[in-house]
Amino acid sequence: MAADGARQWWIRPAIRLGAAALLPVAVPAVITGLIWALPGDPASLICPPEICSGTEQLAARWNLDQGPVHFFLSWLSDAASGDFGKSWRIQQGSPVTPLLLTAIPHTAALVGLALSLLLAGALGAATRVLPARADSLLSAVGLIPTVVMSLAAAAAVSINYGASAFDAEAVRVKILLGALALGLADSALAGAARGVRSIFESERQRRYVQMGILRGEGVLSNAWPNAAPAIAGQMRARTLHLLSGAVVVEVVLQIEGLGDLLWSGTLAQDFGVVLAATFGFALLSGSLLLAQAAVEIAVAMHVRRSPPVREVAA
Amino acid sequence: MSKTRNWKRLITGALVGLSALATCGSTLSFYEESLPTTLNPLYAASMVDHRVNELVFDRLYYHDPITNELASRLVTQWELVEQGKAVRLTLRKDIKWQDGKNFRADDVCFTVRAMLDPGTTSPIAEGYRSVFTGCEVEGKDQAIVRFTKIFHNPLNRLGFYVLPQHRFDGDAVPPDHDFSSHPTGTGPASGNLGSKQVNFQGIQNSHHQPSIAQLSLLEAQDPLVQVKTLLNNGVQGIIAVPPPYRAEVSTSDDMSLKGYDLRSWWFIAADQTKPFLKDKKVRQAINLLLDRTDLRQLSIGVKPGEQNSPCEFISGPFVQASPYYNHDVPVSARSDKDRALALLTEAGLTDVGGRWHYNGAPITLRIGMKAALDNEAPDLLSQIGNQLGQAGFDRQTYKLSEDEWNTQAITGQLSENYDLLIGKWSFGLVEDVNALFHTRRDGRGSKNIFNYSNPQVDALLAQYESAKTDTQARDAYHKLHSMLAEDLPYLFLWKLDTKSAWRTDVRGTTIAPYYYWTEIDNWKYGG
Amino acid sequence: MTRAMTLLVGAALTAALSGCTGGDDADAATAPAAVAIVPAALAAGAWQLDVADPAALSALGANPGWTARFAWDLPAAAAAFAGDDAPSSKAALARMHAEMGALYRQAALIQAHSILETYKPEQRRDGDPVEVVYLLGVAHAILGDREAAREHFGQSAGSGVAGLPEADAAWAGLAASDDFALNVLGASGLYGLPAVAPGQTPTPKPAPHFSLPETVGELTVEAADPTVTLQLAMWHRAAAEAADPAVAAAVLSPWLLSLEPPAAPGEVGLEALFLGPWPTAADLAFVATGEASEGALFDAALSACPGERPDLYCVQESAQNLARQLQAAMAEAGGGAHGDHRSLAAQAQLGLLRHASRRAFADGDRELGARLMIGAIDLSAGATGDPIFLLKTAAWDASVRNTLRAQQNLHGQINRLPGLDAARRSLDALAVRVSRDAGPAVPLH
Amino acid sequence: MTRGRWLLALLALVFAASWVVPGFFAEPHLPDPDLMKRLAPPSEMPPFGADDRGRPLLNYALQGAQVVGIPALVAGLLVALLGVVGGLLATVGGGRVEGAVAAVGELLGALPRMVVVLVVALLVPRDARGLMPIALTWAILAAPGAMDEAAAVAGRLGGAAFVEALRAHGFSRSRILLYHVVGLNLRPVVVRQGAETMMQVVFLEIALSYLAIAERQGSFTHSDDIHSWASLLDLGYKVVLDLPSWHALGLGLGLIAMVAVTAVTASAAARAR
Repeated sequence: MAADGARQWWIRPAIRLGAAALLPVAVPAVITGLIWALPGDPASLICPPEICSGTEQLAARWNLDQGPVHFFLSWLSDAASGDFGKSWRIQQGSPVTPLLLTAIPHTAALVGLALSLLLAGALGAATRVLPARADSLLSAVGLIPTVVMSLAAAAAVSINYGASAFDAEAVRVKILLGALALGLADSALAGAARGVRSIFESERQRRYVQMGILRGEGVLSNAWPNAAPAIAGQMRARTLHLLSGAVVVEVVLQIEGLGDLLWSGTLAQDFGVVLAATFGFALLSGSLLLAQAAVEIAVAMHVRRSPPVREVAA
Repeated sequence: MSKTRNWKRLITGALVGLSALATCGSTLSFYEESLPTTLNPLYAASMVDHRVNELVFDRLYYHDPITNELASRLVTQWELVEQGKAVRLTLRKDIKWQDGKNFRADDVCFTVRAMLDPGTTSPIAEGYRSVFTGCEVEGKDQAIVRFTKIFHNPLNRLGFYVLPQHRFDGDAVPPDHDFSSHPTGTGPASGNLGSKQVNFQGIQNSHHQPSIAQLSLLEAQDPLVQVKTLLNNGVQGIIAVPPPYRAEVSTSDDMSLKGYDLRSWWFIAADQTKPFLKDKKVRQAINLLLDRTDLRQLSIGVKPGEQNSPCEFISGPFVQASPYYNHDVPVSARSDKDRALALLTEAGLTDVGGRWHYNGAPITLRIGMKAALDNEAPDLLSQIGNQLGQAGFDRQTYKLSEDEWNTQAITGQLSENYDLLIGKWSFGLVEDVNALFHTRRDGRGSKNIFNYSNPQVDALLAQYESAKTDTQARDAYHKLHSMLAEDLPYLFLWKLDTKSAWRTDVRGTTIAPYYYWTEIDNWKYGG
Repeated sequence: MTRAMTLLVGAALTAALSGCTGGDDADAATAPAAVAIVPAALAAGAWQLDVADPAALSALGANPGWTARFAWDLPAAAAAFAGDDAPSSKAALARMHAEMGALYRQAALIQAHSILETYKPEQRRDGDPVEVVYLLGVAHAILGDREAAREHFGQSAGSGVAGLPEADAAWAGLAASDDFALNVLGASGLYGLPAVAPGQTPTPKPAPHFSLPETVGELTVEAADPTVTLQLAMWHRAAAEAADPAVAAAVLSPWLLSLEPPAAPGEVGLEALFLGPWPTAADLAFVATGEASEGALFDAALSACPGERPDLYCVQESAQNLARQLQAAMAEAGGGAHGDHRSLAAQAQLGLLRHASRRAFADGDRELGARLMIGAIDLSAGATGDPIFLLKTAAWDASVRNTLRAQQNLHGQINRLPGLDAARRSLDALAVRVSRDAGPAVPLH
Repeated sequence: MTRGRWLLALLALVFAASWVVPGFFAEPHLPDPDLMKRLAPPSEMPPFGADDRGRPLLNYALQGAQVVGIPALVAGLLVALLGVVGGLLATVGGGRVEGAVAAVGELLGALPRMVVVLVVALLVPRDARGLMPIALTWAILAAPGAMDEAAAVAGRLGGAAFVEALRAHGFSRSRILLYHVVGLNLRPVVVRQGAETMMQVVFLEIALSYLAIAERQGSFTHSDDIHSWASLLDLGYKVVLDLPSWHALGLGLGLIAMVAVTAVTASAAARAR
């Protein structure tokens, strides 16, 4: 890697760390602007002005009467003290914090399981444990959209569990099936395997790796430092894709997670719930950013500590 | 194909293995049309909310579903006072709230004051502000409720749900109070609103002895999944079974169809403020272009001439069984293209290249329908579009969400976006349609979808309201029926019965009209 | 490819869903076991067993009369049976007329209850026509209160309403004797009907029969005179008795009005029972005589629910088990299950609930009787629909001012026979009064 | 080898045309139902059989193609373009510009995409409702990931040093950037990213169409007159409930397979050396 490139390696991880710190505030701010633009307003959904005289009073009670900035700042000050307010419509009157505390673990488990599936696939592809031929099978399974796999699972669960579909037992099953759907469908696993395989195949053709092999070292240990940043970037993109897929899986399989809160909250214009869920979402995205920065820093440190490996670009 | 058969055997093997597991816990669970938006009776916005309130709360006065007497589980005696402008109620002393506190007269007066308090931002409370002036407590178990005027039947005005004073600080009841998800009532079951389901615990009380320990309300999904789950005993009941699935339920031994007396009729509201719809001849023509027999057969599955079908055509704003229905006004069961053509040309529309034009511009009918109705009458929107399309009208169809319908369609704000709106109204014993057709002015015509305004109609509605004898009221509504059938602010489609499905091992399933759960104490589910 | 996926999902489902906390005995998956609640010998006596064999059923089915009866088209059935004079056709003809008579009697009861609940003293409103006193008289006569009826007749002599003075005078003459019965068929001054001829279905004078001027405003109440419905009821009773007196008496006995001369029940065959709610002749006879003879199936079935006041749920369960037992017995007798067995056996389920409801009303237990009857309404649909029962529930609903369900049930049956629509007029008047009494309500959905 | 690459590229183009072009022949409305032909298999009603109301599945396929065709391609191209920009910035851009772009990228990447997509869907006026605005939003949200990966690849090349080295061989600056950097090194990454985004937009449309039905809403991605491939799959998945709708499931997955094959061949063509 060229000399000046080495000095600038810390820029990208620094930006990521800065962003990770800012996200929990910046993302809710952007979302507030967006949901504020939605047609109609929450107060008139409950008390339509034509048939109910209390609309302004309700708007004032919910800080909706002085523009989005005022609303966001009052939300932020409450959130800072851990009070996310109450749900206006999804679970009218219940405090939002417990909703959030049940939602984050469910989504984390769902996305975590799906991600581990992806990582296993990627590792398999990188180390060629997963033969290239398997890619076509994975792609075939990947053809099935997440929503279809989730629907099949949801139908099976509801037919059998019926009313007890929300007990702890059933929720575990749904998260397992949801993670399966999330990981396999929408070509998530296929994409991961193919993406990582293409990076490693191109690295394998590089001379420095071939020299490493001549020296009897493993392909992985040689190619890994170079490929890590690209793989980290790709994995983060795939995880964000999983997070948006999680919305579909949670709504269809009726899992109480962040995605479901976001989706139903936005449709019902339940701003308190949307912002709280967005905050939770920002925490998850932030942790992904930290992980990516950590990988980049680790690679940079590794590169600095073992100079002989460096060589002039082809 | 052997491939499919052994695959199916595997899945059914897994499913059968599971079905034995699914019946653990003897909870009576059922699919409702949707999750309730709130458990607070003052903010009930849909039929689902009203039904759920009947489980958690007690109405001060209600009609017994068996003997139809006006009865009360809370009041022992009543008497008219202050020359008939107030009523003194003596309440039972042995009733407890679900959280154990005593039910007292203060609670009744608190509920009246809460409805009168401007801090309670609810359309329902607003409706009662023209009925009550206040309430005064006399001792622990007597309350005097004061009316705005002398009512011929005061007890019929006391059908509201009683709320507990001790759960609120002050008279105002805001919507986002914790009470809305975790209410306290005196009803047969205490409710907890979850994000995916509502759980009820049966509460023994001096005036309620429910024999079902737990109930669980689930949100309706795809009708096929609902029926399969019911077949598999995943749930024990479905509140509203869409017509195409009723045959499957009635032929099964394990479950039976139950009638739910709700007078619902379907309509297409026409926006007569639009230039090409202003002339009633155009509306009459469109009415004649619709072939209701085909629409009914294709979307609800009722063959022509079927005996005693749940779906019967109407020509006015009442079901045919109603005393207000004017049987002299014929129903147009079949389309009549020739007359429609004549009417359209008379109204000044021109047929250019097979497409209708008005003042030289092609007409595009923008037709909207409430998305939720697609379950009950699958594809009705596209078939109405097809029929009008074949008759020469370009059209675009739209589905509206529940919020859009309740906050904009009903309040008359969708005139620029739509020309025709398909919807449905449900009535209980009272079939007062003034709010639908009266000119929207100072509180009247509050549900006038396209702000229809016709002085003659307003006069008839006034005659109904001020009628001194029943015959005058009935005569007014008979005339209203024939006038609306001619002026057509609504193209009237049909009435459609609502049917529930319950498994046969649920016993004593008496379903009360409109409120549904009034008789839940006598329901039994061994399980 | 999809196979792999579904195997995976299937395996995951089986593996994951291993334990479920606690379990219940009710395994709904097995077929409903036929619990024998009546001795097999008794069950063998039911008409269902006589038609268990598909050949027997199709033999009856080939007869146009029974096909029309299956669709409850009674006029066509009567005309078909009148075609030939074999004893079985005579019996069936009597059965058809008796059932038409029963329908008209329920319609008359609907009118009587509606008139009473609309114009009785505590419900009278200023503006009601004065001539309602005549209608009240006829209502009391139908409901069996001779004293009250007599008081109301004779007060409308001077009325300007066309036809009313003559009808009032005719009734006054009839009610003059202390134990007058409802023999209105031949009474002069009342509406004429053609001579009694089995197989025919006379059409009455169309309603409204009177235009009664209101005392407030200039509108008139278009009223229907229950006497017309009563005459039709009597006409069909006479026609039934002309065709086969024993069947007429047996089939009509559950429906006779209190002021009618009683009927002497006799021996009856399959024609009186087929497609009916009573499985055996003994059950039918029990309704008229009140004591259970040994062949009565319902009485045996109800013994499964002991106690002075039988438990509602026990009766409902017994009714269901009885239907399943009969269905199993029919499958056995008919050589295998057959499509119609289920709906034919279901007639007995509905019949037992109606029988228990009648006994509860007879014992004065109004609440249990009503609860059993209302619980049976949903069963009376499709192939097991019974218009007589539906009109009977409408009459009960009218008596308790529950017009919502009464109108729905009456409206469904109004085109079965000419003249039934007269009942709608009285029920509509009650419905308007009841709904205007209720508080304001806003349409929803 | 170049002939192999052009053959693959041509193949990708043909596949793309196979599910975009039919969209132009779609009928504006579905025909009347024919309940006698309910769920008719392809043998009874060629070419693809009938839905549960007796209407040919061919109409669903054509209408679905009309909904997803152009927007999916445009979104793919946009992401590929932004990927190239990301790569070039990493090669020549100064620290500050690249830093600013990365910061905006991180913020966009961290937004909950489905909420942003839903809000955009709800903001689009009813008459202009279509997949394009949503597809563009999705592309912009997915771009940071693509730009990141492209920047990583460009970084591995050596950034400015790589350009100086080639300048020493006498190539012009623009030729280096366009041919050497983009043409040779960035091409596989950005084309794969573009193809993947195209696939994701198709899956997104199917998810949104189904969620609109489930939430009892008007459709977000197309006018309510027409149906998308989601309706095929919504009918098809019910084989789990013993509904004989295998042909619908097969057709739905087949259509998606065509999009997937387009993506794979395009990526393969870009990767061929």
